Amino acid sequence: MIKFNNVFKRYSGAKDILQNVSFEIHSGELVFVTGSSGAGKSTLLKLISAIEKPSSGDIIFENQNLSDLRGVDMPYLRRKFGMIFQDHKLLFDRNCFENVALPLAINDTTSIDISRRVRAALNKVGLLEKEKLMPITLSGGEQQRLAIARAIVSRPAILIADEPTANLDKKYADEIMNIFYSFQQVGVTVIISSHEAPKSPIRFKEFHLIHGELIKPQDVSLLS
Amino acid sequence: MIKFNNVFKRYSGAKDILQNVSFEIHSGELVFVTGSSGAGKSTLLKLISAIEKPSSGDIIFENQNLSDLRGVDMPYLRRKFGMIFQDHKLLFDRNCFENVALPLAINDTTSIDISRRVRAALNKVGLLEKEKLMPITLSGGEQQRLAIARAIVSRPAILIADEPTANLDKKYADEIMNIFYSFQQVGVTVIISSHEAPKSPIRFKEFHLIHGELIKPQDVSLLS
Amino acid sequence: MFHYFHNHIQAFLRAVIRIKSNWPSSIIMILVIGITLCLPATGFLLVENASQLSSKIEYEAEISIFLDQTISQDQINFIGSALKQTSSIEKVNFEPKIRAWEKLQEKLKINSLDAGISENPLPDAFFVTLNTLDNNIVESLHKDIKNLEGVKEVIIDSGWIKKLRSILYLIKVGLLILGTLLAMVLIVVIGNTIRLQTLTYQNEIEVSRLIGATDSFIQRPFIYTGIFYGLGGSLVTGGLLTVILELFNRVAFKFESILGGLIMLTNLPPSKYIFITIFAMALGLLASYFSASRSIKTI
Amino acid sequence: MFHYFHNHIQAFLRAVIRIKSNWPSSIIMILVIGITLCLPATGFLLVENASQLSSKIEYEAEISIFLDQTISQDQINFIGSALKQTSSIEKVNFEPKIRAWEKLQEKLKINSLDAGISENPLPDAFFVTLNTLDNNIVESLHKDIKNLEGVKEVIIDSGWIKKLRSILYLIKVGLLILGTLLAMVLIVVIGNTIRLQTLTYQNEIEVSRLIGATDSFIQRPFIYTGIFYGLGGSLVTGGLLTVILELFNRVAFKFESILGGLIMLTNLPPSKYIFITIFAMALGLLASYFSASRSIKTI
Ligand SMILES: Nc1ncnc2c1ncn2[C@@H]1O[C@H](COP(=O)(O)OP(=O)(O)OP(=O)(O)O)[C@@H](O)[C@H]1O
Ligand SMILES: Nc1ncnc2c1ncn2[C@@H]1O[C@H](COP(=O)(O)OP(=O)(O)OP(=O)(O)O)[C@@H](O)[C@H]1O
Ligand SMILES: [Mg+2]
Ligand SMILES: [Mg+2]
Repeated sequence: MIKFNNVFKRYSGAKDILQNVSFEIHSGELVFVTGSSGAGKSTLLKLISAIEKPSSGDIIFENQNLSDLRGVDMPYLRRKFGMIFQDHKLLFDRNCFENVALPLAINDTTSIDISRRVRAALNKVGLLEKEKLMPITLSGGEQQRLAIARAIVSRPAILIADEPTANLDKKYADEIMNIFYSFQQVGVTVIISSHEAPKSPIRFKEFHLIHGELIKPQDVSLLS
Repeated sequence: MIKFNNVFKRYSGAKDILQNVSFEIHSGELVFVTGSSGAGKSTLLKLISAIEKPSSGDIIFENQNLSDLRGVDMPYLRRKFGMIFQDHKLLFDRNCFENVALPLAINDTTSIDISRRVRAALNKVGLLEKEKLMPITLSGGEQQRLAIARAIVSRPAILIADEPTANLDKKYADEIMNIFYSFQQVGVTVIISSHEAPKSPIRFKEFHLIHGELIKPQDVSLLS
Repeated sequence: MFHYFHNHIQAFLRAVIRIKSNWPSSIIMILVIGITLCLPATGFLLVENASQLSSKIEYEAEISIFLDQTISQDQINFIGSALKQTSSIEKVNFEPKIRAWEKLQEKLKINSLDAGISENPLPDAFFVTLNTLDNNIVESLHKDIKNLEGVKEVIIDSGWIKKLRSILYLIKVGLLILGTLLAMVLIVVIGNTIRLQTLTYQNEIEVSRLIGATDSFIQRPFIYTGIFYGLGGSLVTGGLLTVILELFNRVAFKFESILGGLIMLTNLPPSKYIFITIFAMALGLLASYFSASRSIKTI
Repeated sequence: MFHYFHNHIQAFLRAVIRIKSNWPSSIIMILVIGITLCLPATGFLLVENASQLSSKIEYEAEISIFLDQTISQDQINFIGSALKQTSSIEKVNFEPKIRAWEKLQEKLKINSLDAGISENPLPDAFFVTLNTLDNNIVESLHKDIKNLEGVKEVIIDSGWIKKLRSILYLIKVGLLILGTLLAMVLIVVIGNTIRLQTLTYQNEIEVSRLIGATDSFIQRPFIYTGIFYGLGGSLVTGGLLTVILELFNRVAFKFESILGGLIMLTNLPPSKYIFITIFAMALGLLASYFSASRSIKTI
C-alpha cells in the first residue's frame, strides 16, 4: 500500500533528516514509528501523508508515485488519511463540535449525518459533554483527544498519528490506544509515532529511527 | 513561601475546576502536581503564577496576598518565576537564541552576559548547535526543550513547569528532570505538573488532583 | 448539479457566519471600501456635472459682428439668415444701432442732446453664440463671416475661449492626478484589508488544506465574503454620495438667484449606481480571490 | 538615568529590526499613511494658494466713479487725493475723458470725424480697486464717494463681488466635505493598519507579559515603530506633494501667457512641512500607543 524506496529528506542547507529509508506498509497493518526526540519521526509521517516531498527516492502509494501526483489531486489523496498532528492544529475560533465536523464539511456530508458522526467521535474520546466549548478552554490532554476525534470522524482508510498520547495520562493513553487498535481491527491502516513501542499484547510493526536511519526496517514484533 | 487558603476556581458558567484547595509550599521544595487529563493541574499552576485569579479563597506569596497585587507590580512578580507552558508559547518569528534571550532582554542584562547565559541554557537542554534555527524547524521535543531553556535562563527563584517532559522520550525526559533536580539542589523552588509522580530516588512533595480536589495535600513522599 | 449548488450554498452560509462572528472588522472593511470608492465616485459625479456645466458655458462663447454704417436692411436680413443656417451657431442676436446707442447713453448717463451728438456713431451688430469651442470651426467661421458683404469687423472673443479651454484642461489634469492618487489609495487599502483577512484565517486555510479540502472549496467562502464587502461598500458609497449631494445642493440653493442654478449638482442616474455596485463587488471578488489563492500557496 | 536611555535605545533598535524584518508590510503602511496624508495636504496647499489667488481677485473688484462734465481740475485732484488716502482702497486709476473717448472710438472702429461727433460725450472717471470685500465697508465707501462734490455717478460692481463671494463659499464647503471624508479615511485606514500590526505581534505581547515584561517595555518598540511609520509617511507625503505641484505647474506654465501666472501653485513653506512631519509622527505615536495598550489589555 505504502512503499518507500531509498528515501532521503534534507531541509535546505542542513544535514539529512532521513537517510536512505526503505520499507513497505501493507493495508490494514499497525505500525509504530519510534525514536528519540529529533530522530525524524514527524518528518517520516509528513512524507507518508505527502505534506513534505522527499529530497530523493520514491514514495509509492497505492501504485502511484507521489512525486508524480498533480497538485489538484492532492486534496483527494489527503481525504484518505486521518491525521493527528503533534501540535494538534485545532481551530481556536470554532467550538469542539465544529472542529470535529471540519473533515465532514469538506466532504459534502449531509448535516444530520454530520452531527451523528461528530457526536460518535467525541464520545469515543470522552469529550461529548464539551462539544459546545471552545478549544482554548480545554486542558492540554483534552485538546489532544479533540484532535483524535477530528482524525477519526471521517472514517479514513489510513490513520496517521504523531505522538497522540504525549499529553495524556496512562488511563486515557490506554483508552486512546485501544481506539486505534479497534480501528485496525476493522481494516484501517494505522501508523503511530511515539518514543517507544507499546508493551500491550498486540501485533504490530516497528520502524525504529536513530538520527534519521531506519534501524529495524520491516521488523514485525509479535507479542500477541 | 506560597500558601493556598480554601481556593476555588470556576470559569464563568461552568462547574468548579478547583475545589477548596489549601496547601503550603516552602522555599526550596520540589513539588509534583499530578492528576489525570483535565484534573486541573494547569489551572493550579496558573493560579500560583497569578495568570488566573481565584474565584474565592486567598493565595499568599511571600506574605503578599495576590488578590491585593496591583497591576503594575505584576511584571516584577512574574520575573521571579521561570515558566514552562504546556503549549510552549515560543515565538516563531525569532530564532532559538532570541527566544531564550527574551527573559534577559526585559531585565536589562548586558549583551555579553546575555549570550553567555543563553548559550549555557541551550547547552543544558542539548540545543546549543541549533541556536540559529527557527523554532518551526525544530521537532516537538526540541521545542519543549527550548521552552525549558527559556524558563531557566534568568535563574528564577521558582520554576513552574507544566508537563515539561510530555513530548520527550525517556532518555531526554530523565535528563530534563535531572536539570530540574539540580536547580532544586541549589535552592530553587520547583513546581512540576505531570500525570504521575516520578519513580526516581528523590525527595519531593506530591499534590494529587482528582476532578479539582486535592487528594494528597501536603503529603511528602520520601523515596530518598 | 445539485452537488454544485449545495457546495455554493454551504460556502455562502459560511461567509455569512464569518461576517457575523467578526462584525466589527467587517464593518471597518465595508467602511474602508465605501469611503474609498466614494472619492472617485464623487469625482465622477463632479465630472458628469462639470461637463454639463461646461456645455452651458460653451454656448456663451460669442462672436461680435459689426456691420457697415451704410448697410441696407436687405443685406442685414441676408446676413442674419446666413448666420442662422450655420450649424455651429447656437443663437443669433441682432442689435440695431439705435438700441446700441440707447444702451451706451444709458450706461454713460448722458443723453445725445446733452452731449451735443446729433448722429448715432455706432454700427448695427450681430452677437452670435457658438455651440462649439473647436478651434478649426471657429477660425473658418471667422473667415466666412468676414467675407460676407456689409460686414465691417468680426471680433471673436478668442481670449475668453482660450482661457475657458485652458481652465477646463487644468481641471482635467487635476482630476487625473487626484484619480491616480485615489486609485493608489484604493489598491493599497484593499490590499491591506485583504492581507488582514488572510492573517485572520491563516490557521483555517492551513488546517483545511491538511485535511483534504480542495483549493476552490477553501477559496469559495472568502470570495463570497469579498463580494459581500464590495456590496456593503457600494451601499455606503451610494449613501455618502447622496448625502454629499444633498449638503452641496442645500448650500448652492441659497445662491441660486445669484448663480442661476448653474452649480446645482444632479445625482448620478441609477445605471451608474448599478455600475458602481457591480464594480465594487468585482473588486471584492478579485481582491479576495487573489488574497485567498496567494495565502493558500504560501501555507 | 543611564538605565532609562539604555531601555529606550534597546526599544529603538528592536523597532528598527521589526521594520526591517517585515519590510513589505512596513512599506505598505508607510505608503498608506503617506498617500492618505497627501490628500488633506494637497487640499491644504490648494487652500493656501486659493487664498492668495482670491486676495489677487479681490483687488480686482472695482468701483467706477464718473465725474461731472463740468468739473474743474482742482476738484479732480482733490477727489483723487481723497481716494488715495482711504485705507480700504488699493489702487486709484484716473481716466481722463479724452483717453476714454479714444478708447471707445478704437473699440467701435469709428473716428469722431466719420461719425460726425464734434464733442467728447464721455465724462472723466476714476476706477478704484478695493482691498476688501466686506459689505459694510464697501457700502459706506459708496456713500462717502457719492457725497463728494463733482461726483456724478458711483457704480459698484457689486454683482461680481457677490458672485465671487458665493463661489469662494462653495469652494470652502466642498473642501470641508472632502476634508471630513478624508479624516474618516485616515481614521479608518490607520485604525485598520494598527489592528493588523496588533495581530502580527499578538504572540509576542502575550509571551512578553507572561515572562514579566512591564507594559511600557512592551509598548515602547510599538511606539517607535509607529513614529517611524509616521516619519516615513510624511516623507512620502512631501515627495508626492512636490511631484503633484511640479506636474501641475508644468501644465499651468504652458498657459502662463493666457492666465497671467494666476494659477501657478507655490509650494508650502518649510515650516508647514515640518508641521506635517510632526503631525504624522504624532499620529503614528498615538495610533500605535492605543493599539498596543488595547492589545495588551485584551491578551
Ligand atoms: N523545516 C525544517 N527545516 C529544518 N530542519 C527541520 C525542519 N523540520 C524538522 N527539522 C529537523 O529535523 C529533525 C527531525 O525532526 P522531526 O520533527 O522529524 O523529529 P521527531 O522525531 O518528530 O522528534 P519529536 O519526538 O521531538 O517530535 C529535527 O532535528 C529538526 O530540527
Ligand atoms: N478558560 C476556561 N474556560 C472554561 N473551562 C476551562 C478553561 N480553562 C480550563 N478549563 C477546564 O478546566 C479543566 C481543567 O483544565 P486544566 O488545563 O487545568 O487541566 P490539566 O489538569 O492541566 O489537564 P492536562 O493534563 O490535559 O493538561 C478542563 O476540563 C478544562 O476544560
Ligand atoms: Mg515529532
Ligand atoms: Mg494542562
